[in-house]
Amino acid sequence: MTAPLLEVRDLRVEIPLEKGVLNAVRGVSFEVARGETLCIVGESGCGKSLTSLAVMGLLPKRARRTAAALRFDRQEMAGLPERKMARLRGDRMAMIFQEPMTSLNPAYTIGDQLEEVFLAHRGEGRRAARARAADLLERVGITGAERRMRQYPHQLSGGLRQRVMIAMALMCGPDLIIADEPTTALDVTIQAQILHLLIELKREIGLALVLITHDLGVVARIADRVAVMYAGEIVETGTAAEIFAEPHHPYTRGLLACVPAPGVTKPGEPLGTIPGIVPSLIGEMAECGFRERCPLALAECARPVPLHELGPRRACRCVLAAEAAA
Amino acid sequence: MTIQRDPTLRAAAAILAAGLAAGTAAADKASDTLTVALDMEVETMNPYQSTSRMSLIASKMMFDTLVWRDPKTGEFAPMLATEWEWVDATTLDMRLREGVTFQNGEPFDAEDAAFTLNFFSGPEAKTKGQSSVDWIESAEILEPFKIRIHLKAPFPAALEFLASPIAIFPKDYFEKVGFEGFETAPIGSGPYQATEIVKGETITFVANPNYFTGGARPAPKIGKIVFRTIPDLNTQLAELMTGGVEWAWRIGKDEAEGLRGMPGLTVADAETMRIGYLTMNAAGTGGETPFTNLKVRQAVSHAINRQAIVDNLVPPGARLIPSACFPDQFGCEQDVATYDYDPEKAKALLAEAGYPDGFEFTFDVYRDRPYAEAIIGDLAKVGIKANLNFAKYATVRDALRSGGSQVAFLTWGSNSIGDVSASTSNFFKGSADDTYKDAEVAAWLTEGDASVDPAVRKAAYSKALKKIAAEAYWVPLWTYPYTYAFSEELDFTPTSDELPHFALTGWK
Amino acid sequence: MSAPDLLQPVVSPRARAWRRALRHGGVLFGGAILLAIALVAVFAPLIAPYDPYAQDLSQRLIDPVWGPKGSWAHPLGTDQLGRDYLSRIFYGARISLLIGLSTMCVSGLIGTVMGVAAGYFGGRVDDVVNFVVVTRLSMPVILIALAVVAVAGSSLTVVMAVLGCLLWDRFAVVMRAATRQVRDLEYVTAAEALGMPVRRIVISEILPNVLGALIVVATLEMAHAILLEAALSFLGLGVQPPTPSLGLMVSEGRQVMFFKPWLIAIPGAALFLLVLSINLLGDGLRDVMAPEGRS
Amino acid sequence: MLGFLVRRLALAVLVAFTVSAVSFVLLRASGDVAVAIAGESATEADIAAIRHQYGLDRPLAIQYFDWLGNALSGDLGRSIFFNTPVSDLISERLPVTVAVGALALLFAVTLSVPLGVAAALRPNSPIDHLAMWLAVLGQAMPSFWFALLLVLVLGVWWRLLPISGTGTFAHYIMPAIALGYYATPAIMRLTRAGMIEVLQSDYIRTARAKGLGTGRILFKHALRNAAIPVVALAAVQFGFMLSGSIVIESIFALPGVGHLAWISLQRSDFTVVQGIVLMLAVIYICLAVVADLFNAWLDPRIRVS
Amino acid sequence: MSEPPVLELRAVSREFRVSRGLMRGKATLRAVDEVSLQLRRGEALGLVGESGCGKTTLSRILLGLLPPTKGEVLVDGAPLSAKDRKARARRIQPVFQDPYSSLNPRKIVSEIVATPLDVHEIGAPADRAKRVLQTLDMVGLPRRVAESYPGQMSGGQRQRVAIARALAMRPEILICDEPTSALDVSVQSQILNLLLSLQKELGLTYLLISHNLAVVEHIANRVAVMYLGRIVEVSDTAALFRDARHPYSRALLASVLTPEPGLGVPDTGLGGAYPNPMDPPTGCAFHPRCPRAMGVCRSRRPEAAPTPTGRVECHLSPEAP
Repeated sequence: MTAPLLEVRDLRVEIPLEKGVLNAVRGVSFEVARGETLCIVGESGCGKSLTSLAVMGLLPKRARRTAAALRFDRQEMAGLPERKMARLRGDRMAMIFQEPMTSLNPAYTIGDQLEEVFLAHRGEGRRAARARAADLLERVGITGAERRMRQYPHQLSGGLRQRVMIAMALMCGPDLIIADEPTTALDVTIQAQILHLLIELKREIGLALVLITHDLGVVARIADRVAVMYAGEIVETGTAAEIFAEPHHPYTRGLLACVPAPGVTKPGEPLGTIPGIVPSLIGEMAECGFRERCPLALAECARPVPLHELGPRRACRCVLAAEAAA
Repeated sequence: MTIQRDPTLRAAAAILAAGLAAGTAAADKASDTLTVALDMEVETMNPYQSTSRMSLIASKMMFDTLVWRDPKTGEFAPMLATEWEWVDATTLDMRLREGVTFQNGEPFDAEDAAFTLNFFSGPEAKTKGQSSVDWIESAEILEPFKIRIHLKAPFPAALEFLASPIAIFPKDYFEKVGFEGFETAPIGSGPYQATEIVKGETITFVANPNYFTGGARPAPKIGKIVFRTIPDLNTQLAELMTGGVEWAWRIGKDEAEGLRGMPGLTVADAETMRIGYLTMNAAGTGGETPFTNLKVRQAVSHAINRQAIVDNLVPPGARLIPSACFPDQFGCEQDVATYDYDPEKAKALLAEAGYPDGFEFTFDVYRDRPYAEAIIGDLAKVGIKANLNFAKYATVRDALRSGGSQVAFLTWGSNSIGDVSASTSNFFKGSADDTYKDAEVAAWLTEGDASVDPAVRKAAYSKALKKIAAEAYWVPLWTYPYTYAFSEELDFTPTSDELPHFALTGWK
Repeated sequence: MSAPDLLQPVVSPRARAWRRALRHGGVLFGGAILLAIALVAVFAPLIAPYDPYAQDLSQRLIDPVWGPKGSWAHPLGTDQLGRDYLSRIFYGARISLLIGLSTMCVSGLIGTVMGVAAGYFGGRVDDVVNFVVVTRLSMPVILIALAVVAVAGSSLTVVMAVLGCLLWDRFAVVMRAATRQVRDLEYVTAAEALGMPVRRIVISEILPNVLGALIVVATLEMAHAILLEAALSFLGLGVQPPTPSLGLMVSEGRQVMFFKPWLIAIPGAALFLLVLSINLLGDGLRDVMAPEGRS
Repeated sequence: MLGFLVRRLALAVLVAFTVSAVSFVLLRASGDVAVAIAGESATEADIAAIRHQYGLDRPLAIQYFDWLGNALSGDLGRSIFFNTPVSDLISERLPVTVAVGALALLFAVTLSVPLGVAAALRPNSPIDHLAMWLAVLGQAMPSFWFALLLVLVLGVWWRLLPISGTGTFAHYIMPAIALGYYATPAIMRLTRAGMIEVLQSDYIRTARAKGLGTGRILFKHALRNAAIPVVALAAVQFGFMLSGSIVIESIFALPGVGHLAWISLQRSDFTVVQGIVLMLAVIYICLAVVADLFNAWLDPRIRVS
Repeated sequence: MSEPPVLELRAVSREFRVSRGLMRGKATLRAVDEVSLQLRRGEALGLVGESGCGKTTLSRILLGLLPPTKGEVLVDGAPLSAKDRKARARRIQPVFQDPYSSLNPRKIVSEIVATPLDVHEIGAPADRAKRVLQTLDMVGLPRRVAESYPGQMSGGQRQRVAIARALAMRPEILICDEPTSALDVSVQSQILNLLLSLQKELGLTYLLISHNLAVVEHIANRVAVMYLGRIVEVSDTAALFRDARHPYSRALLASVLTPEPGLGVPDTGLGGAYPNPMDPPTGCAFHPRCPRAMGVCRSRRPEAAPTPTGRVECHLSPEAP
């Protein structure tokens, strides 16, 4: 078996606050194979964005990152100095962010910002960079690339900007793209277009994609594999089909029940809900993070719950799931 | 910067003293250059265009007048005119010096003198100090070096004005360059010529090598004199102490005390003809005030401890004055009613006047704030509360003339004219500045001014001044000495005319 | 985390700001100095050893107590007219604070009204306010003060009025920006949709939420006013002697500063300390009001 | 572009007009120039004559529109004291004021911008605290007092710098510091705040995600955006420096427009003051326009829509 | 249908003067373009469309926060302008998107909920307090939150407070502008359930503005599709989701990603470029993006044509005149 492209073992992100240490990401492990799409799904505050930033080495200064392993293409990134990390970023692993409106520098032209990546990583000169940028803009569906490259970000609509961000991520032909809520800020029609584009590119170029989202619809349509995060932990993993067809974790089930879906929910009928609120992540947590909200909670849930393997690359952090599997 | 502790203070003083020695050592006797600090800019060297003292000082360097008035003795002596004669009370003949040339080589003759007098007394010239020229009817050329001046009326002070500020201009040059051109490149016949004018900053004068000999004013002694405008007296002191300038004047008493101890500096005091006084609105123009009451005016006179102020605040050399004129002026009667410092008596007088608890008034002041503050403090001790209104001279004077002022603290320099007609008459003869409107006093003064008989004049002035004192229209305060500080290498003599004569100054 | 705990005691935003303020070094330090100065100023008549106006020409220019000829009779020495410097400093602080507070109130009122009006109504009102602000900013303060003082005299009241009428620009600018920000928030829209009258919207919805910015500007403008008054007094355009103003004291002491540096050092330092404490307080309040700013 | 300029120009004209009218009234009310010209020994007749000579006895409104008409054709009138055209006086002295102001601004910017950037890069570090203390202390220092201390310490005690005048570059150092230090804290704070905000922005995160070097991120991506409010502030401060240099010019004996305005006001030489006020207003507005244009260059969002 | 619509828009337009940047002049933006729409008593009308299509402007016109440039707003068949602001406010209340900015952070919950009662002087102060508590019960908030500040509450709780404020005066119509799009899915479902139950209990009429079509399908009886300031199609929800007439409606529906794995992401066929609202295309505003555009679409704007369950503006529609 070939080594995964990205391997994350026991990733932790701690943010010291006045009130104590916020354990925002609490021992997350996953791996992504070449050409695979992993969706990390969860609600706000579950640590999914920090996980992606931690992988890229882009955490805010005060956040602390620890990991048992953080390997990209067999190279350990955990202890890498910033300069070497920067060489990796944008070149072999790229990132796309949620807000296309603010993620591009308003002061420079599209062309400049595209070429810059190429110039930073490839010593092939501005002419080559320009050609590459124009090529990629066409590739992501932006016509009149020459003209667009002279424009500034604010002259483009949100959808176009996100296309530019994608082109920028592709400039150096990366192996992995991490996309953090890339379509959340966009209209549904544009969202569909962007996701469509991502899928096509992925297929053509063969890159791996880690997609962070809270939208179960997006997950269902695009993911090969899914990791569900809750309160800083991965609570369930599996293929998209497995997760949607047979969710094991009560949280995953609750989440799926909340969303109106054709054929499943009836218009006007009450939707499923998850009562209660997310627990505080400050300090150590000594129990299942979902216990307070779980309709099925048992006495055993008052202890930390390990991730139970339910099959090849299928796991769930729930005592009930462990019993079912046993 | 925080508060200086004692050792630091002393260290500072030591550094200061050491530095000062170094500074004055670099004073420029060697390069024959004298740098002088003036607090106001010389806006023009044309004395007809300005009434400011700085202009007058500069014009004295550049120009000659027909008559020279010796600053020490006050005597008139020949300058561009070698001799003069009153033909009658309104006609003055003057014989002019031959062989004098202006700094541009243009020879001086009666044309220049007559032109200057006629042009600048005429309406076209818009002369600013009208009173210094408006007595002139015309000037007539009698011979190439003799002119006749016709007066509009008998005018005893004519020679005073001919000695200053009426400077003689080169006719041809002036007509050629006009006002504007003359402004930037003035030409006179005086001992110094302005060679470089940096607007607002410096004027450099270079000695005129061809200055005529035989006049009352000697040839220039210093090669180069630079006027520097330094508005802040504080900065002047700093420059003086560090050798940036070698001469400064109008130094306050306390600063002078500090400077006196410094090596390399000479500090000198000289009395001037300037007197200080309070004027009270006795006539009540502009409304009834407590000061229409004689007892109140007397109380104020008794309340002010003039001696203490002179001893502590006014530079050395000041005299207390009893009457409304400079003591050395002709006709300045000294034997008048006086008011000693006596707060108890002041309080009693106030009570008699119906103000047992005192009152408040607005005190208009335009200069010398510390003196004014001291006066306010003295008045407070007898229960009178003076609210200081510190304003521009023009504003105070406007207020006085319109009757809007109750009490003002003023000074008067008599245009350096040693005659009571230039001081008392100015304020009590019924002019706009006469706020007292005392017809009797005005009549006596008119009598004195119009007469040419010294005895008659003296008697008339005496009567007027005695009444002024008895009525306590003024509180005459003291004479104004000026304190000068300059490099000890400089041979400078302060004079009483408020005009430093750099043209007479040399190195030791 | 967005973990709301409804069981925890109810703490109003204001109470929380207070609590933060009490832990903020700058607020405590600045507040303590300011309080001390304010107490001195308020109780000046009780604690000043002498009448600040009482002159004694025989006691002129006595050194402060640490000077060679100083004594405890006049801890900070005496001035050119023999007045006790310590007493004058106490009263000077009083004048400075009075001017600072009154200017803050007058200019705060003018500026807030203009700024809130411009921010809330926008459009024409905004244009007019903008024009007035630009006009005001393009007129040199000192020249205007000079002209006004020449016309109206320079009593304490006039100085307070002049400063109050000149220093509202920053209030207007900041209040305008703050109001605009709040105005677009949905709770203001909700209030409008309720049919709430404009005056009430401004008072109950907008003002409480721009108060933080207002307080910060107010402290900074108070400091500014004190400095400006000192500068005007220094030029002879401010408070009139013998009223003890700190700026005036520096001005009166400057001639002798080469020989008696404490004459300007003491009032200057007092002024510095006063303004410093106000600025520290204002800076601290800025941090406290916007905690994300510096953490 | 043109529309913007025209609108700003219209505003400028309106402001200049208002400023001139207000100051005209204020100045005329503040004293009688005729009395001042005539000198202390003048008689009432002298004053009346002068008043008539200079047209000061006409109704105020007529005098104003007369002045305005001339001003519009570039003639600011003559100084009564200097007997020279006001425009000459101003153009003689403006260079000094501008030189001091520019140096002061240079001093403020070179001190505050690097400090602000350094503080923003390491919030709560010693350098941040140092910057903050400098800011707080600087803002609390009365400028006239600071100027006097400079004279006392640098000029008299240590003899490091010339005290007054404009002879050499060294002459400008103390005035520039005395004038510029007060603007330093404000610029520093704004730089710091702007940098902190920009460094937290999404596009800086993007730049980091692109693998750009720290220097490039800082100087290309961050500073340019953080500079936008700083430019506007610096322009405003420069405007204030030009008009606020009265005390500084007096203390350091600089023959600039500030001191000219001050002495002219003291002796009611209105035409001069009027001309200076107008000029300062125009300069202030022009600076604002220049700052806008500069910001438009920095920020294309303003430039093109 | 004899009863007049509780709220009706008749050919309402709203224009803005918009600055186009530093160097250019202003342009006219027609945010709402001759919109006619009826809201029937007790129904929930969904309003969908891309951002910038004029949904929010429309809601502000309905709330009386913006006067229309042209056209009329009628309440119970009477023109709205005839009624004063307060009367309108009693009948129509908004619920906004962002529960963080829709509550004044300086007021406690009971003050916020009582504000409408205070402004309209409904009941004695004591009654108001009672009514506030009743309203809190109604939206499912525990009474103890009455003393809390918004800053101490979660997003879902805040949105309940916002709904409570809107309901305090017992209005007939709620204009809900993206009421759940700022919330997590688990909270969203709670709020949607609340809205549904309130409608049943109180007989409320909703205008639900949302870009989330799944939510609209779940809540709304009828749907209006808006494109570039115009309502291009109105239909019963079921009919629209089954058989949308307008190509834009179809594209919109096709873009909805339901949580059904394996379906992939459809290609909507819409171009990327949303037109500039300041310079709208000629003819049918949708034609540049329409996969089925014809020549006539470029030159002539389609008229509204009735359909069995509503109306549509499209030349392709069989009902098109």
